Amino acid sequence: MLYSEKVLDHFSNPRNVGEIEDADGVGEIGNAKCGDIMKMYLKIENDIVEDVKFETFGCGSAIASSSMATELIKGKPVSEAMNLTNKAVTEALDGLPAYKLHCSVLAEEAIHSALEDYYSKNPEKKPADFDKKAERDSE
Amino acid sequence: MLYSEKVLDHFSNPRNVGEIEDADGVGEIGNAKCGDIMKMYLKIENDIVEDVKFETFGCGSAIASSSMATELIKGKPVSEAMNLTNKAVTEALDGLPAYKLHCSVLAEEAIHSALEDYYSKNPEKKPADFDKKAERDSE
Amino acid sequence: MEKRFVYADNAATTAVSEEVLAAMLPFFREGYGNASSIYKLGRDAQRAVEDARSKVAKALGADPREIFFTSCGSEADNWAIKGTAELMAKKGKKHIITSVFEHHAVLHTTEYLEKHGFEVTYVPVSDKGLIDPADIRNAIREDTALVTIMYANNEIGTIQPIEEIAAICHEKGVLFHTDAVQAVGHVDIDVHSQGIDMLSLSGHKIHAQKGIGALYIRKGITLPNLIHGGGQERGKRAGTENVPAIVGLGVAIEAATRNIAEKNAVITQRRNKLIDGILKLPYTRLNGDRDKRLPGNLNISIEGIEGESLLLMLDLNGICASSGSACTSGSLDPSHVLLSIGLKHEVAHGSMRLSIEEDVTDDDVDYILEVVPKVVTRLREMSPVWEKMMKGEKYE
Amino acid sequence: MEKRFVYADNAATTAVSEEVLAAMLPFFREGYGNASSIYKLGRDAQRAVEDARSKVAKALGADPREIFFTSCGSEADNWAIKGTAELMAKKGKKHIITSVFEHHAVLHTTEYLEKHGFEVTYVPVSDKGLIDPADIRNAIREDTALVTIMYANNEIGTIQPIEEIAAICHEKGVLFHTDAVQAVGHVDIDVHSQGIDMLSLSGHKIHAQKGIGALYIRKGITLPNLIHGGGQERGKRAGTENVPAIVGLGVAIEAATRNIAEKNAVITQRRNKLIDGILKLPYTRLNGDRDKRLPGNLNISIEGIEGESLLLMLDLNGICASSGSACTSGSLDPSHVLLSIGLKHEVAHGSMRLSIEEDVTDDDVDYILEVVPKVVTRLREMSPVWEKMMKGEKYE
Ligand SMILES: Cc1ncc(COP(=O)(O)O)c(C=O)c1O
Ligand SMILES: Cc1ncc(COP(=O)(O)O)c(C=O)c1O
Repeated sequence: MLYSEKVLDHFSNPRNVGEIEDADGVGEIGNAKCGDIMKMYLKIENDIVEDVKFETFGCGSAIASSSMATELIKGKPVSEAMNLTNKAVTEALDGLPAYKLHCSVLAEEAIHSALEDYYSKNPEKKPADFDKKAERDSE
Repeated sequence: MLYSEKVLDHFSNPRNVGEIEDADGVGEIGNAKCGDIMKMYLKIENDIVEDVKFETFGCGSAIASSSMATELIKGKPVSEAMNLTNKAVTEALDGLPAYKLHCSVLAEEAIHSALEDYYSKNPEKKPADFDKKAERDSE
Repeated sequence: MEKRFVYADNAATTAVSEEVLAAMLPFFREGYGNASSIYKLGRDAQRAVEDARSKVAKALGADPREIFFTSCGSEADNWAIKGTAELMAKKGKKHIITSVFEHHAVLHTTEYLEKHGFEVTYVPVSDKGLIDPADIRNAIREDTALVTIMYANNEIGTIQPIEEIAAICHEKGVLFHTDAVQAVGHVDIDVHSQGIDMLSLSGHKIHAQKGIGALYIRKGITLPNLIHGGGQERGKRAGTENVPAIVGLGVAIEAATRNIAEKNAVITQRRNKLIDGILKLPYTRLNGDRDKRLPGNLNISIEGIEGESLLLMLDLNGICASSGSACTSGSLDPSHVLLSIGLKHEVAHGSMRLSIEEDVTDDDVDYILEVVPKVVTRLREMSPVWEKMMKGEKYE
Repeated sequence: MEKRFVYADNAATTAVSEEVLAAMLPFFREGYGNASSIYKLGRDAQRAVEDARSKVAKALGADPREIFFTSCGSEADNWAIKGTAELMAKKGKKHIITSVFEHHAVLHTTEYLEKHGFEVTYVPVSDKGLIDPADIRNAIREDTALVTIMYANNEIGTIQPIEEIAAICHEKGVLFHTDAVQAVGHVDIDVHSQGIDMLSLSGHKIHAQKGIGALYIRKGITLPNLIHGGGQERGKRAGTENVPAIVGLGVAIEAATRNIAEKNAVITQRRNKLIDGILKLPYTRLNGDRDKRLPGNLNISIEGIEGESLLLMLDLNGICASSGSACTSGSLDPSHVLLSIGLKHEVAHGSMRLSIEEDVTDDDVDYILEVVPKVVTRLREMSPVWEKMMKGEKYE
């Protein structure tokens, strides 16, 4: 098991920890039995991710992945957040040990889950291909 | 494998090495195939072992056993030589490794063999119990 | 609060002690002879090995001829169990008894044997982490080849009723092995009077080098080899003797078994202070019996957080600890030991083991008691699980 | 003649080199972390282990993921052979091919397997100590699971036609293992291009610590474990990693495989001087092919004397050497290697092996060439066998 410096940095100083009281979308993924739960809060304005925060119960790479994922989408168009892959998260962290890759997947899924929540409340904004993308992810 | 100091001493400075040209009794025991041959030469006068010499092809403990055995009987009555046991040789050497004990047995046997040779040439001197003893040894 | 370095993971491994290293050093570049060589350099090496063997034997109440050096505790466990299995299978005995919470060196070995025609009974442990000797008695059958029960558990430190179990085994004519890797140096062991047939130990848990261990095999048991080859260890374990490590093990075990009671008194007191201090945190529990445990061991579950992140946070504060978290092991399930005493998965994930020795001072204890709550609070603050718990919601 | 100390038994074991010890030292008392621990002390240890693994891989032309650390060469041999046996038995393949003059770590392992339902073919060696690849080809059957042939013999130093044998095995679809304990560092090895499936090596033959070795296992072969337990070595070999010894092995193999050709040129020249010098003694013979041998090895039979006493005499003169004498091994028969090349027992008893490296200087060579004849003469003078030989009598 070897964590990169980036992972250790995002673990020890996680960015965007916390809750957004009036979030536009909230997603939660994982379960405590397996040792990982991630919760993502999104604040969306004009199709831009104005703010994002997370809460995570999980190992070092789960926390680091959450932190990195929020950094990667904060201030970006929602379309980019939608396209965020676990690969991008892992690369931005300079890699994760093989058996920790699922942590980056959780981060991707938590963001998608939050977006799903957002679109369920704002169906008019939902892009035509969103469901197809969500499906692809769960393959 | 641990040799005592005594063994190493008798190996490196073996006593009574050589041949006695006009020996009264000569005995040889062992074979080269097994890695040990001991040859003992006895000079006997008035039932005393006046001189004894040995030649040995063999390992360190074979040489040390030969040397010690000659020391133990030199100048002693023949009856004592006859009673020399491998145990006495081993003890005088402060012990031998278990799998080297046969070397001390060879020394005992070589002396007995030399005595046998002596008695075969001097049957009148042969004690009544010599054959019995020889038998016991080969048990 | 000034940052300190506190090593509190002695159950994982220990530093080589100064005296052990000093004893080893002459055997790397000067006394490097092969202990099977006949010249002085070799004979001196052999003498050093035999001297160490005597020390190990003395520490266990055994005869030197009953001690065989191995490359680690795992090898000793594998050898004892597979060797006995091979030996007894010839007599038609193909049943083995062990417990559910043994070290993997035992469990993965018995699982291997299950794939090769052996039947294995795994006796349960109580919620306190203790084995009931009656369960062993009930499990013994006509075809039982071996009972193997650990002396002390490596995660929760509970000490098992070894003598009672050994007595039952002998009454029934079954061989008894104990993995004493965690016990040696912390409890008094006398293999002969305790009726132990085989015992595994490992050097690196008692300040010797990693990669050296030993198996005690009671005289009269002719265990088949695990590693065949040269005539080392009286033909029972091949491989050129690791002279420096063996010498070090001799010195280490002598030191570790000296004044056990005195050491334990000091350590137990500090350990108890740690337990009491950490248990002040809400939603925490001590795992394993409080009294029947190794003096330096505490294992506490802390709900709402996950173990690995706790360890990493402690590490950032200079504290080395360990956890039963699945995430530290690369598997998905948390520690089989914690599950065996009845913990739920989500609780087991958030556990922490500290294993201290006398070098952990009172100041260190205070430091740990300052850091742990701070770190736990921080992790709980970012934990959605904790949030739900506080709201009284279920979080499964 | 001034007394010197000349270590000429490097095939038995070597001294840990200065650079190896220097690399190891930080891992005893400072970097003592368990390589599986998650905190920095553990991560640093793991990094050191992986760095060493890369070095071993590089030296062999392998991938780091193909290198598994073991506790010695013997364990590596046992693992490769028993593991392959277990693996292939499932496919009904229960035949193994090896040679009559392998190291006991191989031979006693195949003998063990013979008792457990395997059939083993022992191919002969020529009077020069060389294996004929055609014998391997002829021995291969439908149910052959493994061919295991040593790279270089430990007693007579002969180097075997490994690539040819490997090619035959691959042509026939049979796995090929080689015990390269004596070869590593003395010949150029590239496992991939040479078609080697598994290769054993041992640290203490190349100036690393005793008690550390490695097995190279080609990617794609899923060898069952020999030692079950924790997840070390990617789950293939349990036991807390011996970090200092592993680090030392990395440094040692890097050094040993650097400039092999240059080293060999120097050593071979000195070795040849020794051979020519000692063969001047009457009734002596060189054992093993003169050219296809390890650069530092000479093995000479000296009739009329016994090997152990020769070694002890050399030792008194400060020279460390070894012999194929039965008396040094505790058995009754002399070296199976010397018998395998056709020596009579009585000749084999009187053999001497010198294994030198570049630290044995020209002056040392001269010293050996002064001492050996003196000592041989002395022993022959007290030898009844020699006496008979000189008289032209038979001495059997
Ligand atoms: C050819 C050969 N194989 C295997 C071994 C065994 O190595 P180890 O002593 O590290 O177990 C040796 C040396 O003893 C050897 O020379
Ligand atoms: C109870 C127990 N058994 C066996 C082992 C294995 O010991 P080693 O790492 O020396 O193989 C350990 C430690 O890792 C242990 O705690």
